[in-house]
Amino acid sequence: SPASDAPDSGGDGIGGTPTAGGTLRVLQNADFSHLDPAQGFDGGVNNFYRLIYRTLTTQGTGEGAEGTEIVPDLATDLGTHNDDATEWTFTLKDDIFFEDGTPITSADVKFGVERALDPSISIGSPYAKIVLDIPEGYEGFYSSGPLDSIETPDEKTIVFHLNQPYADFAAVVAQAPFTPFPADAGVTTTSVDQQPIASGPYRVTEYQRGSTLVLERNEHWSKESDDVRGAYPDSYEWSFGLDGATIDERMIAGQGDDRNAIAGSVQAASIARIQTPEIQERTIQGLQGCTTYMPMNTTKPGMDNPLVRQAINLAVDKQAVKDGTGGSQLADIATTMMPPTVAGFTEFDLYPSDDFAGDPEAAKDLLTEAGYPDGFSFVLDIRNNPKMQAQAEAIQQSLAKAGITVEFNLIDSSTFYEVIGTTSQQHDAAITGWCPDWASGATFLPPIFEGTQIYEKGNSNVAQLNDPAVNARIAEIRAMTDVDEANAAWGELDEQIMELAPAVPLLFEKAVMVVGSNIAGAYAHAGFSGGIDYVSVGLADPEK
Amino acid sequence: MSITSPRTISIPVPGATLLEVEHLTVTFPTSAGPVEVVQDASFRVEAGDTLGIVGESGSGKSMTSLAIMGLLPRGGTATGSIRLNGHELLARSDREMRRVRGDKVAMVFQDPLSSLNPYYTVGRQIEEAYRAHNGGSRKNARNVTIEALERVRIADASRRVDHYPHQFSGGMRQRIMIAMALCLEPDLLIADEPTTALDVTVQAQILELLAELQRETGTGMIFITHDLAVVSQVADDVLVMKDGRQVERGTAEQIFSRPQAQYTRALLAALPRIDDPFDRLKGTS
Amino acid sequence: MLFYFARRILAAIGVLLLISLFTYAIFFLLSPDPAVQICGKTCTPERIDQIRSQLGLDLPFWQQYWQFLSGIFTGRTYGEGAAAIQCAAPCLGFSFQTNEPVTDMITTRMPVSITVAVGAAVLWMLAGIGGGLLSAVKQGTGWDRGVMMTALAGISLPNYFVALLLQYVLVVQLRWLPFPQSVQFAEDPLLWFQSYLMPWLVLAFGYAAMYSRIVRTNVIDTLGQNFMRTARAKGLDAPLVLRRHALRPSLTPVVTLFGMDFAGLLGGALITETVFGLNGVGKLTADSIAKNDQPVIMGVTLLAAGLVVIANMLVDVAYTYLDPRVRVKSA
Amino acid sequence: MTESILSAKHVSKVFVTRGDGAVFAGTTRFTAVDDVSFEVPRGKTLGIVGESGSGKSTTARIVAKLIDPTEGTLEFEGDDVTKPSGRALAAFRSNVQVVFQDPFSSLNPRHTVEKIISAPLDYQGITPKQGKRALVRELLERVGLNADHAQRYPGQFSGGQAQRIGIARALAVSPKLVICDEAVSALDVSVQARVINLLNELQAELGLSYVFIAHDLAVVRQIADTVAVMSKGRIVEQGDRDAIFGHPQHEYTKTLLAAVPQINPEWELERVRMLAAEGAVE
Amino acid sequence: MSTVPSELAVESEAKGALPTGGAPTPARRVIATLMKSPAVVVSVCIIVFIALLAVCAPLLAVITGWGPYDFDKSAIDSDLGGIPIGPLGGISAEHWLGVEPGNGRDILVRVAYGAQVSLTIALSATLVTMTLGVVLGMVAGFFGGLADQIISRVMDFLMAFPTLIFMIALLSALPAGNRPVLLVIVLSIFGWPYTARVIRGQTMTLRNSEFVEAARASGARPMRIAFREVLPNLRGTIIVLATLAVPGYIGTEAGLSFLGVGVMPPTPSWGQMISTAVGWYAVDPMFFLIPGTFLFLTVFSFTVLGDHLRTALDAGDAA
Ligand SMILES: Nc1ncnc2c1ncn2[C@@H]1O[C@H](COP(=O)(O)OP(=O)(O)OP(=O)(O)O)[C@@H](O)[C@H]1O
Ligand SMILES: Nc1ncnc2c1ncn2[C@@H]1O[C@H](COP(=O)(O)OP(=O)(O)OP(=O)(O)O)[C@@H](O)[C@H]1O
Ligand SMILES: [Mg+2]
Ligand SMILES: [Mg+2]
Repeated sequence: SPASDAPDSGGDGIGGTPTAGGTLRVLQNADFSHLDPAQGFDGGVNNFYRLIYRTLTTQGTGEGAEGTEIVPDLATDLGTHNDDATEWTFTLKDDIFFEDGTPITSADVKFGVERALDPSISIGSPYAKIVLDIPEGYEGFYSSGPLDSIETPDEKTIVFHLNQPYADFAAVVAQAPFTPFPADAGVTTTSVDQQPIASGPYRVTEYQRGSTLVLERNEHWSKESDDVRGAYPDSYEWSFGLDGATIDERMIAGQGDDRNAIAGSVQAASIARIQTPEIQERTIQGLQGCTTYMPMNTTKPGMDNPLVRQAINLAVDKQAVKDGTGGSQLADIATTMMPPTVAGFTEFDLYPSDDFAGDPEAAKDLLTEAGYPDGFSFVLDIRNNPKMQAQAEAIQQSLAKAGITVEFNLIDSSTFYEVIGTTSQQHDAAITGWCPDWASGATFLPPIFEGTQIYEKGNSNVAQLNDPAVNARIAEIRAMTDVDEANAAWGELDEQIMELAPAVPLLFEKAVMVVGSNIAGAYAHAGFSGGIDYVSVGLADPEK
Repeated sequence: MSITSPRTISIPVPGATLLEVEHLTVTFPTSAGPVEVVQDASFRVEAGDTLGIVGESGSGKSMTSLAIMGLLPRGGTATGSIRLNGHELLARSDREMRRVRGDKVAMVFQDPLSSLNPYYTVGRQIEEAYRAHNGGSRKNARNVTIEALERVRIADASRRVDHYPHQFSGGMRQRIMIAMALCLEPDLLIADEPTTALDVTVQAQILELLAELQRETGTGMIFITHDLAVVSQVADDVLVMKDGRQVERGTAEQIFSRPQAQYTRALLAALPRIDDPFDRLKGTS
Repeated sequence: MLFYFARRILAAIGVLLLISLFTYAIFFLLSPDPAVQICGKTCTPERIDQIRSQLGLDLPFWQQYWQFLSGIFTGRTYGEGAAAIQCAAPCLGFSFQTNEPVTDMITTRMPVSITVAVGAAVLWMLAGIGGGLLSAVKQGTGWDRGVMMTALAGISLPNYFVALLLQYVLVVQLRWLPFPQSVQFAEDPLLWFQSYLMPWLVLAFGYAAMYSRIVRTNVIDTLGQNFMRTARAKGLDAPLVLRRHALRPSLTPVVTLFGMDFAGLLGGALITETVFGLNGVGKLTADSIAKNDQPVIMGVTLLAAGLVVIANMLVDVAYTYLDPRVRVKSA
Repeated sequence: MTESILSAKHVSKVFVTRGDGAVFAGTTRFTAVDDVSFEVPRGKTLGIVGESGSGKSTTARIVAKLIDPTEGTLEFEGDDVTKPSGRALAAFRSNVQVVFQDPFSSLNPRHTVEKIISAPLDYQGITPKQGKRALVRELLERVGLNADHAQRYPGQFSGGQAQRIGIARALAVSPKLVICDEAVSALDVSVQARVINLLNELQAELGLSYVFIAHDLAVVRQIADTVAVMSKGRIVEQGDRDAIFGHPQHEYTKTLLAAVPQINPEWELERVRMLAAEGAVE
Repeated sequence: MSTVPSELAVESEAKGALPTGGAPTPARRVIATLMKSPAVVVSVCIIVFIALLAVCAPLLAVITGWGPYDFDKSAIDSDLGGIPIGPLGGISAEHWLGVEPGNGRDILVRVAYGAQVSLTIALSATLVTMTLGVVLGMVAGFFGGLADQIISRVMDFLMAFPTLIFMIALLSALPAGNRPVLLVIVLSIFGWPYTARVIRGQTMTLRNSEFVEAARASGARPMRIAFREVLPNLRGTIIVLATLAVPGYIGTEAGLSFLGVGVMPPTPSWGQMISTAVGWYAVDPMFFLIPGTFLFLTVFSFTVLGDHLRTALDAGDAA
């Protein structure tokens, strides 16, 4: 099975348990999107937030499912709820402080959420907006004041009122916008992005956007109150703006300070260079936990015919797409929409072919049946970045064999999601990816296939699938209060959706990382797009 | 030291042979093979005397004088013999020639604007020449310079020394070039068409000045021009050139009253005349 | 003379205004809606409208342009109330992607670009003038051909190609140099030097190639001038003739070029900084273009244009001192 | 025949120069030609002499209608052509032609001789009876050039030949008046003489009128019937050639004439005698 | 009355036949001079070779059996990140210059098709800038006054612009559309002032020349003077400028493609190939060196040719 290709790199990650102390360096291509947890919303920055922020709950540590499990953080447990799961109560631990030494209270958590609801910054995780009971017209703390649906009966207790039953709410409060901030310390909408206020084990001491970021220990954080974070190094130092190939070369060379460095996934080009035993010893791998897929706009002529979409599913040479992405070390072939890291993942392949190389003949037959004996052509929206172009070129080549012509519409990286998320601007298909916000089908299938979630702008149901049966089933599963039952149901729904073929699942991409020789405790965290878990990594010997 | 005080040591004996050129040939390589722009020219200049060289444009007048200076343009080679005060010049290296140039031989170039460096004041350029051979303080050089400028009738010379070449008219520039040569007090002065840009009136003054200089210092002079009338006034001997060849040589009187070569005769005949529009030779042709 | 300066400055301001207007108009017409960008992944049309009105993006073009212009002199405030964002003068705009004033972003990166530009300029002036002079004086010899061939190669090789080649050979293969890092001189002088050496060399190679060709032509041209003959006729030493009479006329025109090129580099060596991962203004530009961070792109475009215009002005003024012919004409 | 073909009355030209496109640069005014009046008799030659910069060329350009005078009037064959209409200007152009100072620079180096000579015909839309090509051959022969040279380029001719091409071009449209601005100054004395000769022949044959400008007094003396002496933009003296050269009235004319270098008359006489003797021998 | 001595007439007539030989159509002579220089011969050979490569790209695809977009999975190693199998970037009998990593496309064929794209863009941009530059430069130089003021200010303005930044910004902001056409337009907008400036200067000199005055005296109208009298004299300049513009545009196009705003994939262009190769430079240097070398050789050859052409024409004019 493709998913089981994922190599096992050993329980506690590389180099055993780290020793406390030293400076850990991180080489990174692009800066973090935002230091403000209300704004940042991707695997990389969520991983980073855990160093400086804490939330009521958080993801666990460890490889695979261990890492995606939700565990208590600031809260003593995963919360208690009323019968229909519309009211959730959490109790804060003792010994929790901001970087200036003031204790973190329930009011600070409440303020953090209210602040994050300000429209000018609420571009991060949307779940607070979706599930909390928020009155019409509420525009965050600064415009609309406190929110009634969050109660703080005392300093340690916080109660959330939801607008719907939500069994998974413990995972929602792990989202970054639930980060507490002192309500009376002059925090504004924009101040946090420049000067964050730490609740986690580190605080930001130096930040030059696009160049460097330095973290030092937050003296007021107590190890006792935190079961999740190892927090081994004394400081972290990021260098941003490095070219991808340069980072790889530096990590491979591993000279000087780079021995204490970690970095993101290597580029395809570097895979061949890390095959020596010495470097393999310093290499870790993991699934990113996302799916790269090609949604097909089911409202477009031709594409509205399921037969056509199935034909395309049959014809795509996923092996070539994989090669273009960097081969077997950087990607597994996807036949399902949900990635294996999501709870309830069920494996199936509705459109099989030998070696996943596509079946142009079968596709041609289906096309003829659909009324396109002379072939079919469509426009594919792709992003102006080398990897995606390579994937698109592979798709173009393989579909050509089935008589399907693909034209590219190349969109600038920065505006790609905006364009394909605008129903009037998107074309027949696109190459995009989706990651769950936590390991549940609830954060995977509905955003990309639920008919009620088609928006004119900012749309993520790029296929614009609006199938009554699918919509109904989603509503049913959502109402389930038993999380396990719901997870299994998502897995079945995946197959049901793929029968309609609204998208071609392409790849489950992997992260392959080379770390410095003095690094210990590094492993790929499935909850953070396969990035190295920052709170668990450290140096083997800080004196080196 | 004032410019007007003659340097007794260097005063050549009048009538002694100053420059002796024999079988001078100047060759340039071109895409169509070597071209002899001066062929087998021989002449001599006595101290205190003036040799006039006339000839049509391109006949090799300038090249002859540049060959004497050892300043032929790139690629040009001179053969034959050029002796100054009995010393052969052609065999000398550029380094050795440097002691001759400016000191023993000075030249007034044909094109005065381009012959002055536009980046420096005229004063500086004249001082530079003077100090290269006489040393001394800048102040003294400056005084010499101003004096020289006054001699060539540059009005307000003490102010004008600090002006740049482009601030002077063509005629003034030509006079500046002459001033530069004057302050060097050379044994031999080569003046290549020094009065072409001048009004007839100023021309007359300059010619007088040059004659005066010769009288005082006994300088020998080569005066190049295409103006036959001018040459008839200044030259003791005349050399007529055409197409690089020396057509005729003789005293001024010989050349003008008893021209032998066809070309010289034709040249004289074609001369437009101010005094009588009806050419007296009409009847003879 | 005073008139001349005043005129020059006025003209420069005019050009700058025009450039700002042009740039602004282009971005106004072409760029994606910043409101949509600010709005992010999960966004509603109402929210977009709200952002638009908050930032004044719904105002007519001229009004927006005027706000932008006046921001440069008086600073400006984006939005209202508690969410208001201050951008102090000289405000070249505000990046909503990074939540930073563009001016700050540029000033923090400027030292890197200055280091790159100054180092490269020193190298290329030395190599360009030296090479050109050598080539001209030894015209037609092996020296001349060698220098000119190298120069031709320098002109023909795209700088990204040279940069990568250099990095591949010196760093990856030979390991003579470390990968360039943005360090400050005070931190680690050796690493600083090693980090900037390749960028300097790459930039200097291209410019030196151009300059040596120009210098060679100028010197040969000057050597053929009649005034050089006059200088020799005075009996001056050959080196003196070259130094005093040939050099100045040959190098004066180079000043014009140098001003432009140096100013252009101060505005960021886009490709070189990107290839070597140096966080200068050029890299900022490249990054901003990749992210389509419109205010930043506009800011650096204006900065770069401004630098070129100012350099042009200074060069013109310098010229009046260097070339007496110009000096007197304008006086 | 003293009827005048061209007359200029109180013509002045003021040049206004501005600093290089400057916004505030001041302007300078320079009067190059100052209240000049003269007449050109039909079939005769008016010579204009004067030092460099005295306004001779400017006068010529005004008369050729290449620039407009600031003040004054111009009459051609009795018609006022100071501000001619388009049609009148075209007619004027076909009657008045110019021969320029520098033979080479006034001929487009990229055009064949034929194209150069026939250009005025093209520009004025005239088609000669005998055909363009034939006319060009005829003109070439008339100015003493080989008609087979029509396909050559100016660079392939000597200065004197080139100057004759310029004359041929001027004759192409059968003008009545030819303005020669230093038409022989750039030529060797020998070639100069030949060109002057040609001009004289043409005048005799075709009844052309000339305005002949030169700074060389001797040349003017050879060709002009009446002479105007210019200094600093003004005509200081004008009149019959012999009167001007024989009995100059104005101080300026006198110094000018006095400063002209001359060959020792003794030598001249001797030479004439010698040559005459030789001629007798032959 | 005759003042011409007969001897003189004969003499000068005899030698006046062909004194300088400076015919203005020295094309043959210029070519002869050029061909004497080995550098020029080599450059011309390279240019001809590249041009042939571009023209014969489809033929090459047939001969090698690989189209420019054909993947060859067998030529790359999927387990090693898609690196070409075999030494020197997979150079083999099958793939003469190796293959691209990740997809196994044939580099030779793509270089050939890339030559097509790069040359077409460069030549078109040259054509457009030359036309614009010559016409506007001539109008500015010839008519002067207001026209000159306007055109000169526009030129100043365009030349003060940080061109590269602006081209990139503009291209990345513009919809992808037809990229080659867009590139030509953008290159031309920023390129013409450099031509126009030179042409303007020369036209101003020519305008004051006597033959222009002569044409005016002959009754020519300004437009005819400009195009019939002035234009032919700009020929040499135009040829040289064009020869030097071509490599400039090839380089710029490659640079823009390198920065990701040039020609769009899968269409190959050299700059775009180099840009893709950047990530692979340490693993598969051939992938980076081959298109780079082609780019270098082309630019180099055009520059050498332009240089020599200028020298030859200068000498021709001086003769
Ligand atoms: N560098 C050179 N290479 C080849 N031929 C040259 C060179 N310089 C000059 N000549 C030729 O040498 C000949 C003589 O030139 P020169 O300058 O001596 O003439 P000139 O008599 O001084 O003429 P003018 O009166 O016009 O000054 C000319 O035919 C000229 O073309
Ligand atoms: N377009 C112009 N703008 C300003 N001044 C001019 C212009 N044309 C001529 N002049 C000036 O007018 C004066 C007379 O010039 P013109 O050319 O008529 O003199 P000229 O008598 O022909 O002299 P030359 O004998 O040197 O040809 C000169 O001082 C000249 O500088
Ligand atoms: Mg000469
Ligand atoms: Mg004149």
